[in-house]
Amino acid sequence: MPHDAMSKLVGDYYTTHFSPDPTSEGDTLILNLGPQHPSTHGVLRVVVEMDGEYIRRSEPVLGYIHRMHEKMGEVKTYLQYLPNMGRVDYLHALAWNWAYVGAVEKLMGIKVPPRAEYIRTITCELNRISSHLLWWGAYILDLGGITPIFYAFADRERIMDILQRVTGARLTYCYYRFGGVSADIDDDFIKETREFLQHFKTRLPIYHGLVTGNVILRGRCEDIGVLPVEMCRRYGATGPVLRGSGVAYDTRRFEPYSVYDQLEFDVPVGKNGDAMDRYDVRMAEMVQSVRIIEQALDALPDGPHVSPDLPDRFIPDKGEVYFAVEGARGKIGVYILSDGTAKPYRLKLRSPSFSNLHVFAELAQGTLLADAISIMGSLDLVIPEIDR
Amino acid sequence: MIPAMNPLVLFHLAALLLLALGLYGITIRKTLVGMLISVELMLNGAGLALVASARLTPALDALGQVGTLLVMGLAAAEATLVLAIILVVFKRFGTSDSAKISTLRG
Amino acid sequence: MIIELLATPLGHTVAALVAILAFLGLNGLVMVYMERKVCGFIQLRPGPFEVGPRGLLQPVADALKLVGKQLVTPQGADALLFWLAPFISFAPVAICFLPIPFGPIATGMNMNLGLLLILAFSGLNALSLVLAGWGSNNKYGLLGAARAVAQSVAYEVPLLLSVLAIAFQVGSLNLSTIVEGQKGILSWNLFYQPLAFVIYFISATAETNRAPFDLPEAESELTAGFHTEYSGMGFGIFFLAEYSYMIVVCAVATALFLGGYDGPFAPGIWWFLAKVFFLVLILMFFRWTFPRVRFDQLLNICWKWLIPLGLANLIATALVMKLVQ
Amino acid sequence: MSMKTIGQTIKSLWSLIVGLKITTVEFCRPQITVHFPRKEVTNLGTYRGHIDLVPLANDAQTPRCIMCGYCADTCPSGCISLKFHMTGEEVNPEQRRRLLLGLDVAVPRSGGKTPPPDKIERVLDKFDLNYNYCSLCGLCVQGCPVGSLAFSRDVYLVGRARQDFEFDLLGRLKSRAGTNSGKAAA
Amino acid sequence: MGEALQQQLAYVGYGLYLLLILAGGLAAVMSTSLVRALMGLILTLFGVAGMFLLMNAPFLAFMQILIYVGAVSVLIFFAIMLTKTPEGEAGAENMLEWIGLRAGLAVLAALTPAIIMATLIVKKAPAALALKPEVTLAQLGEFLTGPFVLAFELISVVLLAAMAGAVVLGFERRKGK
Repeated sequence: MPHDAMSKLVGDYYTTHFSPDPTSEGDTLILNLGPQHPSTHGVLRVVVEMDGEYIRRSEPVLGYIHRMHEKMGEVKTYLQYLPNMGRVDYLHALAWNWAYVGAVEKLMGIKVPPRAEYIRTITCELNRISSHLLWWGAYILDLGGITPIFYAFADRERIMDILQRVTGARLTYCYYRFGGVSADIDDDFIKETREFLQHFKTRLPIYHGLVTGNVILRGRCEDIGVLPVEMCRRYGATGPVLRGSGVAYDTRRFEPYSVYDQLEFDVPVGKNGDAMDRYDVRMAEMVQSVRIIEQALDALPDGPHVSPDLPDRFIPDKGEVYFAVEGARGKIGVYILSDGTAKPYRLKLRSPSFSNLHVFAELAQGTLLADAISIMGSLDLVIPEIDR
Repeated sequence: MIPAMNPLVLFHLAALLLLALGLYGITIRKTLVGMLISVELMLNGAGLALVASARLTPALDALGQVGTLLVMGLAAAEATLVLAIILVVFKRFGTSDSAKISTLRG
Repeated sequence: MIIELLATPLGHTVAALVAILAFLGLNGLVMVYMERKVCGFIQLRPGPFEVGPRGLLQPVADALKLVGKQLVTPQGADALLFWLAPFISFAPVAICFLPIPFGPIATGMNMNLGLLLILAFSGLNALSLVLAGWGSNNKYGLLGAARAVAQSVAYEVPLLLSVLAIAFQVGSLNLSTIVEGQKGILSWNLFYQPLAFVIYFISATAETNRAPFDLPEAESELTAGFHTEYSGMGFGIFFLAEYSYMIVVCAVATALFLGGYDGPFAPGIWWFLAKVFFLVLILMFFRWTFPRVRFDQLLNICWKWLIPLGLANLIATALVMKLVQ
Repeated sequence: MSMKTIGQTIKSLWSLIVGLKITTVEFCRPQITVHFPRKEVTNLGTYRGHIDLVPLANDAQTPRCIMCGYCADTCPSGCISLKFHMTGEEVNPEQRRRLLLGLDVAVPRSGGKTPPPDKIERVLDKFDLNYNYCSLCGLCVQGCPVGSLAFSRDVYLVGRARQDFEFDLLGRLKSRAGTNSGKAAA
Repeated sequence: MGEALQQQLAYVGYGLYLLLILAGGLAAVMSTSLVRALMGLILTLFGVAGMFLLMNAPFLAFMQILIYVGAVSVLIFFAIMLTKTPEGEAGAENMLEWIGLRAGLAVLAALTPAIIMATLIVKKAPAALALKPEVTLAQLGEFLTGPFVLAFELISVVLLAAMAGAVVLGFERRKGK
């Protein structure tokens, strides 16, 4: 059979150079998960060495969707680069918008009117809910439950309707501008948002009943992929992955930007750092997002939605700046080095999925294939964000 | 049809065919699994002969059938055990070729 | 002449086989439509609705598409085994229908060992999955095949145990006799052997490779497991066999536990079909509600729960039968 | 087997029944799909299609565009290209250069106030959009000093070739004006 | 349906099953691919099951399919999969050099007893009785729990021992890593 023939057939660099485990005794199977695999969400490829159903070693292979976002930043003006931000992590596009806009504002000392800050908070949190909803559906899909993703999409659709009202887009938003946002929100927006929040609060118990309490799901998540804090630190994991391990680190709370220090919200944390904890943290974060949006809607001030005294051209002085926000997947950082021209000299994006992904190789070691899929899903990876 | 070819003879000849095939197989096969398959063939021949004898001669009918049932049970047990042995042999020698796993070779 | 021929056992069996094949084809279409509509409604969407009135012709269109597709044999595959597998999966299922009493007289072959025949031939399903996985020269297929073997071998045991409990109680392996013993809803075996029913139903879900026990084809882990490489009708026949198999296990459950064709007003065959499709509906709800279990959990459920419970149930049944005697 | 295990087992079995209950309820709820050709979604008003030129209030044939080139410069993917020529007499080479560079022309966010025209007029010859590359960021629409650009609302735009998405916006404006006037006449 | 017709049908059935046995058996011992050999074995098993049916012993026929086809052959498949012996396992290249000696010996080994016994069977065959009525399950059960209880229990013990042995050996394999 197959085995000998197959080992001759594979000729790809990563498979042939995937050095076998020195302790393995030769009856292992090199398996390519991806780049076309139902559970690698897009084009991630993981080469795994399997012993029966157990994973000996695994190695993520990146680069299948590399689009040179960072290099593009060096050849475009500050304003021209803005639409790229919606495409790095298309699920939480507004957070990336915010990270970049915030960095440029910090670099150029642009003041943002308070109304714009609140609008940003509301829309960004709405986007966070939609991102978590998609993760929720996709994760259960990875675990074999097909129905939840349809419920998640039904609710996501409403969020997208709301955001489309002001941003004009449904997925890759380019809404924030230097010094504000591109369009003001109106009463209809506020009404719809409030209606959605009410609706969403009735949906959450259904989600928990259908999925969270389900004994099969708990069996698939509990004690799977236990991620110690020390390992998070080593790999630089952030966001729900880190918080699931019990570290209450949230950029919104510990390096507050915008109006987050005026809003009340909790930072949910897990205990053991297993997949279930990461799951719980994300589910709790959606509730916190609802809280934040409600407070922001109540406190929404009047005023301009974009700073009235903006320079004509966005050409910062020499200098460098780093600005970080909390995305759905973790800490999003934008570093800009300016040489005083209209284009950045260097632009660096810190994407949380990149750090979170690399936890996978170590976590998956020695687990069953099905567990590895569960672990990968619980990390909530967005592949284009990994390959900036 | 020659007169001796009564049903009993026919069934016994079929059983004999199985036995011969099994013998041939066990001699010519070089892997343990192949030998196991040949042994199963022979066991089947035995079962067939037993049942035929029980059904078509004055012998006790149930006896033959029960005997065959027991043979089947034995076959299952034997297959389980041989499977385990093959696994261990394969683990130790990296092959299940009977010629290569002889450590008594000079 | 034809009537005479039909009256002979052999003629009757042949006629029944033809009828069964026709029923299987039709049933495949109905079940595909049903499954897609059920999952559509659960997921707040309409399901198929474009082809024909209310999408009724969608399965026909699907079938035509499958028939029309090119049959691809993967490179390095054992073509004989590869194409043998779908038929090994389908043929035994057709035979399994023979002893099922659809109605008082609508039985393909009224035989004393009917239950045993069904159990014997349904065991062949595992073989076909293994062959498919092995023959397709695909690592995912191979993993799926390995899972299929372990799963069906393990779950055959509790299935047999629960069925044996009923056989003990009735003292027969003839499905018609078992059904005849259940007249009136209160005498259904479901109420005497609820534990056996639960064990049977869970094992049957696993034996038919339905979610949440669809590990051999777990699409999020093994892409499609044993039938990863099958195209066109190769896949179609597997599909048909799976759906027919669902009918078989539900029909056996109906005959064993739910009184078979017993029911007031309508002719028995309608009652039988209604009960069978109700069970099928439950299976579908399982599939669209639950996540998939993991492999070791699957085996744990079997060895730690179903088999001990099944054994206990069997022993209890035997004791009660002895005492009643 | 302790009571605790049994209790847990019953609890976990109950969780499965809860799940089935939820799916059954959802099974009976009305579907939320919008069948496209039969029904349409209601929020198309906020849809943003490709950009279109906005005409002057008093002349439907002429765009508001002052040919400053801001949109073409800002566009991240460079999908806007425009051409114009100048009429009028008293244009010295220096003025011409400044005009071509757009130095005297309205600056963004100055409310579209143009500097004194110096007795020359600029006429837009061509305003092309290559929609294939457009990412609909809206920077051009927002940046336009005179509000000469707006998003179209055509949700059902389809095409079979690249050329189908290379728009001559000026031509579109003219034909729109034509049909409008035709409608008005009718 | 006349007695004669049934008789003829029985012969046709016998021929068919014999063909199955022959074809399957040949495949089982000759095929170079072990999986195909297993398929041959399964074909043979079906042929034998058919012969049981001809002898009006349906219980045995179904048990044959249930145990042999459903369990034993799947186990053998498992062995093939785990030992990863691809086609040509019978040593296709080896077989060529051995073909004269080895195959000849094998044929001899098979034919000698076959010829002797075939002569015995044909020459000394007792007259076959008419087929006796089907043995009921109850009779079989009484037999197993009555005079054969020891054999029955022994088989149980053997099965249990085999299972335990397999588990122990399997664990040794795991530990060996």
